[in-house]
Amino acid sequence: MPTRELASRIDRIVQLLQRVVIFAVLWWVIAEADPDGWLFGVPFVALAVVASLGLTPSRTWRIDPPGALKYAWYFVTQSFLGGIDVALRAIRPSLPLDPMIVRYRMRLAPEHARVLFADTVSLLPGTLSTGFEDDSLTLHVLDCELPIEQSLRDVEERVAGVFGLTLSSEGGDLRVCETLTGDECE
Amino acid sequence: MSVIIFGLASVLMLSVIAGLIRVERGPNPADRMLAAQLFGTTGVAILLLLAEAMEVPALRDVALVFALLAAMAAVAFVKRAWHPGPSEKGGGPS
Amino acid sequence: MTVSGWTFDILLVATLVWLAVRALAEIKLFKSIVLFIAFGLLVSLAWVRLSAPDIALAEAAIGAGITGALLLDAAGHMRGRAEPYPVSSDTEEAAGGEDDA
Amino acid sequence: MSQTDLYTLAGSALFVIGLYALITRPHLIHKVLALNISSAGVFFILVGIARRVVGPVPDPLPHAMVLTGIVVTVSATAYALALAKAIYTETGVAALDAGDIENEGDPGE
Amino acid sequence: MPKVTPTSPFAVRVAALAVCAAVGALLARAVLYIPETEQGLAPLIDANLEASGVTNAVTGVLLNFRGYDTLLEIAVLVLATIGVLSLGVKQTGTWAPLAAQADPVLSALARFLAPIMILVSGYLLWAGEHAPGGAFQAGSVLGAAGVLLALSGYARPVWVTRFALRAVISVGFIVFLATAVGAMLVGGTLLEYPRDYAKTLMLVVETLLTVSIGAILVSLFIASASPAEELRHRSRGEA
Amino acid sequence: MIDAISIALIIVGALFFLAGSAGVLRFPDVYTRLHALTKADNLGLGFVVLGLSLRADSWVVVLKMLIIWALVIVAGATAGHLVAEAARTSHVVPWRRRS
Repeated sequence: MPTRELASRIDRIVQLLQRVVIFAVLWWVIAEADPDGWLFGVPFVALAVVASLGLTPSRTWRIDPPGALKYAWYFVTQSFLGGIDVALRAIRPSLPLDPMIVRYRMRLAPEHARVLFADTVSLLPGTLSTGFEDDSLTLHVLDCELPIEQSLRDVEERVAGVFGLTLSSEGGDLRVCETLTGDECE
Repeated sequence: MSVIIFGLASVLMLSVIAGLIRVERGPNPADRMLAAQLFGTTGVAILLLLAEAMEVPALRDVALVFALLAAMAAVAFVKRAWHPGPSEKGGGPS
Repeated sequence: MTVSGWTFDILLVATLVWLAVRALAEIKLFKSIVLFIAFGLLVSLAWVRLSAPDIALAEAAIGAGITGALLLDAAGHMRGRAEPYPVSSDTEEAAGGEDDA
Repeated sequence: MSQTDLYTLAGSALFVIGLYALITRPHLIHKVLALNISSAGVFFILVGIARRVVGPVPDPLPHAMVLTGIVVTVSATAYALALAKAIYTETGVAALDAGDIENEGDPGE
Repeated sequence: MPKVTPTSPFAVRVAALAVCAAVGALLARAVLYIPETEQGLAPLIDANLEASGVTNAVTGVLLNFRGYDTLLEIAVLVLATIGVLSLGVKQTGTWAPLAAQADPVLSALARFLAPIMILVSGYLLWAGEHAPGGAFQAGSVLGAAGVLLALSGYARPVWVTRFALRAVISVGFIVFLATAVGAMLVGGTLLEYPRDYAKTLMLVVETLLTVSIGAILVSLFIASASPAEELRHRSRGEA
Repeated sequence: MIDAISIALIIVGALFFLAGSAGVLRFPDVYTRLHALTKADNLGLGFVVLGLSLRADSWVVVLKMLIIWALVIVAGATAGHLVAEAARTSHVVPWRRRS
């Protein structure tokens, strides 16, 4: 199948160029736009690209720009709310906390999306990811009064949007765990 | 202006000192470790403020290095110093 | 030197000396290592205040990145010698915050 | 009393604190920490001296020496810790004064 | 849990306290009374900086004016590495299987940060010529990247053979020594670089030093850190 | 004017840092403390960066500070996840209001 081979080759070149651009911009910013820096910049950008390709060799996923922008806006506003929420809880004399451990069945399948999901969730109001178990993410929730399930579903949709993924119809539900390891969840 | 920024850097220093109380109290190794994580983030903020107040742009590079290594201690802690409990697969009792 | 600069310096130096004393006086191995890691981070800030950004950079990379990892690894290797790790829910320390809620 | 004096005095204090702990604390890791803190104290004094120069720029020579010192300290620390761990693996004890350690906690606990 | 004896016997502590107090008092007095009129070496270094090939005085001192300090320092580093390697915490392949078990979040962090650390290390190397930065700082960041990878289970990529590792560890020292001796042979004294080539030579030496220091710091960590597998075995054996 | 806004933003940032430390001190267990640490401190740093950006000389410096902030966010989220996971797998019991 020569066309497929060609497509994958083009894909690889596009991937390479993307990373070159990313790291070159990064160098440009870190070196504060000093044009003299490129003598070192070029080889080190190349090294960084090689390292990046070596560590994350074949990228089977791509980023969907509109989805990524949507995610970014959502992330900024929600992490802002998350910070305010936890700061207020921390300074209120009554210390309004009612934590619990929950387990959320993820509708996202690919690992990279799950990692982004877990990292994002930790910065949103009232949730902290504490580990994967099969298809579920175990979370610590600061206050069980918060609408956790809905916001988790929202985050998951935003994360899926970043990579242009479709969510599985299975999952997306939350169970409260009585025990620590989440063995017996309701 | 730099007077105010120095003052704010001192406030952040106080927040670091408050975090040290958590290191002292523990009670759990993880509690102490998370306070150490706090110093990384606060340290970045202090360095950025000092870069402005002392007019030394190179301090932003120090802040950059701090930020890059902020998770290092936590990773080393989880991977090397903390041993999984009895229930975890493959982990012997520690 | 401005007053607020002095405030910062005095806070920093006092914390440094206190951390050094505590890190060395502490019996619990892990705790003294965490105190030392905090000490290393603050030493880096002290270099900044001594207008030695060169040294601050090296200290930041080495103190935060490598010495800390080496020490934590050593602590993991010798664990239990100085501080028992809470491994089960009935360990008194593991319950967390029973006293300081 | 200047800002520099503050740091050189703190450096002297750190050196002495480290020295005292080096002598009195039996645990090898404490000794390594003590050495590190002492050397931080020495570095403070060196850089403090650099700032006593009246000119507009601090003397770069002590800075370069301290930089060298920091890197040497980390390699010494790594070596010392490797030795300490080897000692611990061989003997089950990680302290110089074995008499004090007999009573210490059981690692299996 | 039996009590740990915290310190040495009482008599030792008293004696140590006395000695340390005396040392401390002397030291404090000494640092407070260093005369301020001293000129220091700053003007001298300033005047000759142009000849060193760089504009950051600290880098100039490290690699040119007092190059032998740095040369001996890198020698100390190489020796320490040899020491740690020869202490022989087993250098088996136990690091490799870790990759499979590594937490996806942790491995994502390492894959994300390590290339950026390499880039920043290059930046610091470049910046060292005119601003704070230089081979040591760059090498430390590079080493930290390696330590992070090691912690995340990427300790030994297949292409790093032991020979290659040793070559990288020693290349900085060897080339530095070669330029130092070469400078002596060309004329002048040890480490006195010919003025016209100073900049190029320092660039080469610094780059190699960075790579060497990075490799040394990583091997110090990997060699002295016991693989997790071994820890697990140990804890099983103890129980 | 810009100076005033910038200082105000930095003050807000410092308040978040203080609130984060208050949380780390007052919250009852390691999980809740991790919440305080990851969320409040990252937001605090965001405000500090925002405040300093208003005073920055060039756009590149602003971008550089934003990159530093992004790195801290990634580090904070990952460290929070890892420490919480370590605590949970070691059976550190979460604090509950009831029971």
